[in-house]
Amino acid sequence: MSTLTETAPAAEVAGTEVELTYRDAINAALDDALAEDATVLLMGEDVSSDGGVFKTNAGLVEKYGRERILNTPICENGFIGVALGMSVTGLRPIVEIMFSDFLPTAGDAIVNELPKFRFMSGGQTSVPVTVRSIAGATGRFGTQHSATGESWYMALPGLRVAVAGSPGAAYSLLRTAIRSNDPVLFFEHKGLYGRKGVVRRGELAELGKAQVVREGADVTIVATLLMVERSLAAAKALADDGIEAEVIDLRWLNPLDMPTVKASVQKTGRLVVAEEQPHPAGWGATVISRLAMDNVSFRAAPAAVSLPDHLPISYSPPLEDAILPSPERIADAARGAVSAR
Amino acid sequence: MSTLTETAPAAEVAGTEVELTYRDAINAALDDALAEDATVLLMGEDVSSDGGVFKTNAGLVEKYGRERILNTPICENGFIGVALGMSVTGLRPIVEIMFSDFLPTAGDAIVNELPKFRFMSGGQTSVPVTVRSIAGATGRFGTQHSATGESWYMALPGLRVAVAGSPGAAYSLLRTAIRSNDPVLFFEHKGLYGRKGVVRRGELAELGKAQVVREGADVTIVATLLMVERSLAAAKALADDGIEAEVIDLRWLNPLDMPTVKASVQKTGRLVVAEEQPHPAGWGATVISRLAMDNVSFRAAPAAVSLPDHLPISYSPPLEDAILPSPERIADAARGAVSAR
Amino acid sequence: MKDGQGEGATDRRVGWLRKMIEIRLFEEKVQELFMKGLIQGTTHLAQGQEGVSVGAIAAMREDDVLTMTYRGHGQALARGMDSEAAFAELMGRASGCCGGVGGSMHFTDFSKGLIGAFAIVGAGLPVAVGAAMSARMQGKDSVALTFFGDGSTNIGTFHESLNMASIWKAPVIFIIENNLYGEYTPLRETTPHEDLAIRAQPFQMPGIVVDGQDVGVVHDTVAEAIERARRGDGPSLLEMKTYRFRGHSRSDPAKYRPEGELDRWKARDPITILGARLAEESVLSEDDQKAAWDDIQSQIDAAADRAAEAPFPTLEETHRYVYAD
Amino acid sequence: MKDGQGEGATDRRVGWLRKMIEIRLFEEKVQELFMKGLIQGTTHLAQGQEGVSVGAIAAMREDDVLTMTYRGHGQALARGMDSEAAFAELMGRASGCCGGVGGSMHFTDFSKGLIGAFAIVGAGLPVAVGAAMSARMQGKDSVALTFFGDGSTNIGTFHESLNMASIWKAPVIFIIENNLYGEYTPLRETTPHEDLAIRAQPFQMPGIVVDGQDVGVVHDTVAEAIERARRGDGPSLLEMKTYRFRGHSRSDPAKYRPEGELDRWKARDPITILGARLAEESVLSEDDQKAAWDDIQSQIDAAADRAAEAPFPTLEETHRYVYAD
Ligand SMILES: Cc1ncc(C[n+]2csc(CCOP(=O)(O)OP(=O)(O)O)c2C)c(N)n1
Ligand SMILES: Cc1ncc(C[n+]2csc(CCOP(=O)(O)OP(=O)(O)O)c2C)c(N)n1
Ligand SMILES: [Mg+2]
Ligand SMILES: [Mg+2]
Repeated sequence: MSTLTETAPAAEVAGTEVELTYRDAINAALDDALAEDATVLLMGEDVSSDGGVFKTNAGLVEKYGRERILNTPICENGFIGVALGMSVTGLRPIVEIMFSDFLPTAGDAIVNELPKFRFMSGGQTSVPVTVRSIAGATGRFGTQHSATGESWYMALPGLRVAVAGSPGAAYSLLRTAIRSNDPVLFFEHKGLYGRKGVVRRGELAELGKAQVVREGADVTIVATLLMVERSLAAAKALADDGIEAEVIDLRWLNPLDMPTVKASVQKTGRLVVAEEQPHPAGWGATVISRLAMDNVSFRAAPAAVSLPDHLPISYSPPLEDAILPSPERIADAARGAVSAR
Repeated sequence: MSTLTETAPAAEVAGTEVELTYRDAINAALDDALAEDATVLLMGEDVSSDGGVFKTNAGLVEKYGRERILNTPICENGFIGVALGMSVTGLRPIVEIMFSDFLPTAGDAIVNELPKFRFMSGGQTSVPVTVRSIAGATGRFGTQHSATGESWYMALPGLRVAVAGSPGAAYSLLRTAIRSNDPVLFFEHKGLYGRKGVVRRGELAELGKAQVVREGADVTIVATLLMVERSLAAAKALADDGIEAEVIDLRWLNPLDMPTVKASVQKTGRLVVAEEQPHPAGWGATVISRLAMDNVSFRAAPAAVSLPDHLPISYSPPLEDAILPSPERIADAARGAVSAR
Repeated sequence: MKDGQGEGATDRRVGWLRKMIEIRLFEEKVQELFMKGLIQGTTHLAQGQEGVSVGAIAAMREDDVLTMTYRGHGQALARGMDSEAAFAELMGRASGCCGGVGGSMHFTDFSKGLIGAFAIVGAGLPVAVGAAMSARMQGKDSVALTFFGDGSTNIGTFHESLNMASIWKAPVIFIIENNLYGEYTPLRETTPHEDLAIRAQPFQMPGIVVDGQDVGVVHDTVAEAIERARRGDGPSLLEMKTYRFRGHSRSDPAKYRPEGELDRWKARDPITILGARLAEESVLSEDDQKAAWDDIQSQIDAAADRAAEAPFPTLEETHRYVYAD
Repeated sequence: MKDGQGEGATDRRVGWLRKMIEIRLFEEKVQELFMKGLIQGTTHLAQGQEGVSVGAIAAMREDDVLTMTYRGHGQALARGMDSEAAFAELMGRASGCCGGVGGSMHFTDFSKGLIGAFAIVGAGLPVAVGAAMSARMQGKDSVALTFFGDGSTNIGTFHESLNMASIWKAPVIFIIENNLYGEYTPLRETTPHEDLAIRAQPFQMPGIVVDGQDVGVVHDTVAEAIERARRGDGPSLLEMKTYRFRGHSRSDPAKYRPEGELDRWKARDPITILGARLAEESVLSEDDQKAAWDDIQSQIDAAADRAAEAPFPTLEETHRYVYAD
């Protein structure tokens, strides 16, 4: 293995606007981060093989070499531990966890080590590790390869959680995650890789800032990941009925941007949560609870929350489709909220 | 190793009422379950050594032998997997996980295997595994040995979650957990082991039923584990001020007994959540969210929720004390809810 | 006729050949149905590895059990899973072995001792150890087998399982299907040695390298390990040298293979090897073998057709799969 | 004077003796402060194991790093952590090495290369592998050590870490402190062999059994493994045979020990062994040694007294420990 000092100098990352797929947006963020900072590296299973399992890493090994695009054995807990050791001694590892369902196989690293390491040391060090993880259903991958699990990790002080709902968000959130001196768990949705959108090369997302992706006065829909585009589709259908939905892409679960959500709900008085995971202990429950504690008055009829049944994801295609919130279900929930007395 | 057929016949478990410590209540539940059913066994690190690390297993190895009280190597993910294999082939293992912080080291077994196993097989089998886990702060055990983490697991369909707030609850919940044909994660609080209370030997808890442990008309306090006794203490202080608090020991997080909570909050119109974990993605958020979605009207001023700062637990004794909800803080939250306009 | 069952009996190896052909054609059909969209998601075919499944499972007794991985079609069929139920599962139908909810990665059939197929690398190993312990604790002398890949020997659960099996002398056989790759990554990049059998060394159990392409050798080695486990002498680790003819999963063109590697392994096709031997020994002529392929092909086609007629499950129906109580 | 630094220099071994005495007396004091309630929670004393910490760490260079466990007082002091900061940490004071938030299980001091103490079994191993890789990737020739117990060799992370270290030839030294017990359970109940060094076999790295009670032997073996790692020849697994004189943790009376075991090991006290040798060689007389004990005792007492005067941290103050940004 060679040493980092031999790597290429930081590339020009101009403020160009380009249309990219979500996959390529991630690729661009990785590329720009690797070019900018010689201490950044990407590691995980098959990350350097054939562009990685989801092809997000295409071209990187050719450019940065097999040391900075580092294939690991199959041992998630072990190699996140390795990343932790690297991060406290001068490097900025990005770890790819192929499916979010595998995050629990590294449960100790993710729950007990990364978030608590700086704290337990009394602030002596920082832990600049980004864990990229590929989340979500729609792939017919069955019960053990379809979780988002995004909310499990927002309970952990010390761990930032980012959720990318579009190509633009994917790029800028990932750049921010990699630059962060704290551990960030970054969720990509496998159902979005082919989607196109505008990416501003070089842009960093603001930590903890949600984005209003559509304005509207009648009902607020809060969404993450795949549910962002489904909420936008719902909003379109609702507009045909004369209902103007405001759609918020939450972008971060920790920190959670309650001010943005609150302002919107205070305006619309109605809330729909579009989330691809069971309701109990989810971010949707947290958002609603925060508003309630904050004395925001809003309609919260049961239909106003579009939540999957409390069931694991099935392989069977019609079942997988039925369990996820569809644009129709989100729109119905919004209609319910609007018509509630 | 001998075979199960040689074990003692089921013991008489009369309906006697006895005063036991929380520790001894657990010991009694284990003893009665082991006596009743020869397929039950207890396994984990040091479970047979000197009564187990928390002495909950005193006398069991002498009575049931080293095969049914089975010491394991230190490998949580592995031995919960072993328990899973046992459970689908005729046994009813009880697994002890010494500190709840170690549950994530068995993250795969707990998140992906136990809850989903029956489902993925299309209902072909059942998974009667009880995972006992020792939770909670107050022990000065520091950042990696003080979590309750109780809510992380309520998001998992397929996994029952029980939380024992008193000796009586500990006994009957554990008996129900062991008898259940589904995997149950059973939380014990290490700060409660010395507490005394009435135990009805032979009693089984009803699945998913919360318990109103104190009646009152002015404010509802919902609590689990150590927070149950702290809420009762708060209620006592409140009574001196003429405020009558109703205290609910939730007992189960999955299923969650919303009817009991709802009935109480509809009566009192005010809610305090007393939970020993950060608010985001917790059961408190879930309860509040459910009520809001259900159009229950209740006071939810910020002070009405008594939640720890979003900080890891510190070793330093004054900090550990400061971060946990104290009876005073719970009472203050209740006063805030009562006086809110 | 060393693998035969004695004078007059049909040579067991004819059954093995037929079973290997069934698996091969089943998976060909899977590929075809995938193209038609009748099967979705992903599949991990084990074509080229049939000798391992068939040989090992032939050595099992009816009351023995096994766990396997997402690459488990071969084991399921070898153990007698009905191919219609298998196809129906792949098509997500209610009549599938798991009611259609499991899919390709979770072929489970308790009535056949197929007690679990795991999509998480390493997860099946401790479950087999548990099943083995369970049998012994209940006074039975049945054993458990667990199949997993070369890449799975790098995850902690492998180590934990071998250690527990060893200290408890659990009647379990660990079977590595070493097909030289974990997904796209060759073994030598993730493991410091070529022969994974040496990973048995610190666990005081036999570690044996086996030619996985020779079903007879597989059978005999596994039979011996099972005997050992059954009589209480503990676990074994068997490394089957084998190869998958296709990519890791549906989306993998397997471009990472060095030139010629696939051809070399195709020359060691377990079906060809056994077929040639049976012809040579005049147990089953080439014509008879040809007839067998045709016969099995039409059974496979018919099974797939019947499977495609079954209804999909409803969400309601799956609610009862979540909890037993 | 084989361990000396040449003519005229003070024998390094005198320093080692003093350091072992410091650790011994520090932990005696910890026990005393516990009884007084000044230290709470739990502590895991390493009395009897001082030879391992002191010998191994003496072989390190200043820019080398190490990770350890909850039983880490010895390593921390051996690496030069100030005993006042250590006491203050144990008393939960703001002046502790971790601001009082870490406590006994998390002695960390980046300025001394003490980059992490882990309360979760096995968690420190991959972190050391990462630190070792990191050094090499940054063109440095520093190495990482990681200390852990015999019981920790049963958890998956051990296997994963040795495998990664091996394939990447990471400059890391794995040091097992084999004190014969994991909590209350003897090694033979959880592990199929006595010598854990053989667990190195499948990883193509040296596995060496070392007398952990002889600080000189420890030093020399570790120095050699470090040299090997530094020149790029990869990791080593060293098994230090040692013993803890007290129970696993504060609440453990250690009744599970077979009679006579403790006495046999006390006869192999690393301090006594080195002390006798130094006296015999006339490097340090018994009187001088007695004076050293007294001198160190008063330093320890003074450090503890000073530590007890420091304030507790406030909750506010700890907020900035959560996030760096
Ligand atoms: C814990 C975990 N990590 C990663 C994966 C993704 N994955 C699926 S199969 C596979 C390769 C496994 O290789 P091997 O064990 O050799 O089995 P093979 O697929 O070759 O049969 C990987 C990395 C997984 N399923 N589980
Ligand atoms: C993952 C995990 N499981 C269990 C424990 C509880 N525990 C703490 S120390 C210990 C024994 C460790 O034994 P060993 O590795 O030999 O170290 P020693 O304590 O003897 O130094 C156990 C089981 C833990 N801290 N982490
Ligand atoms: Mg493989
Ligand atoms: Mg030990």
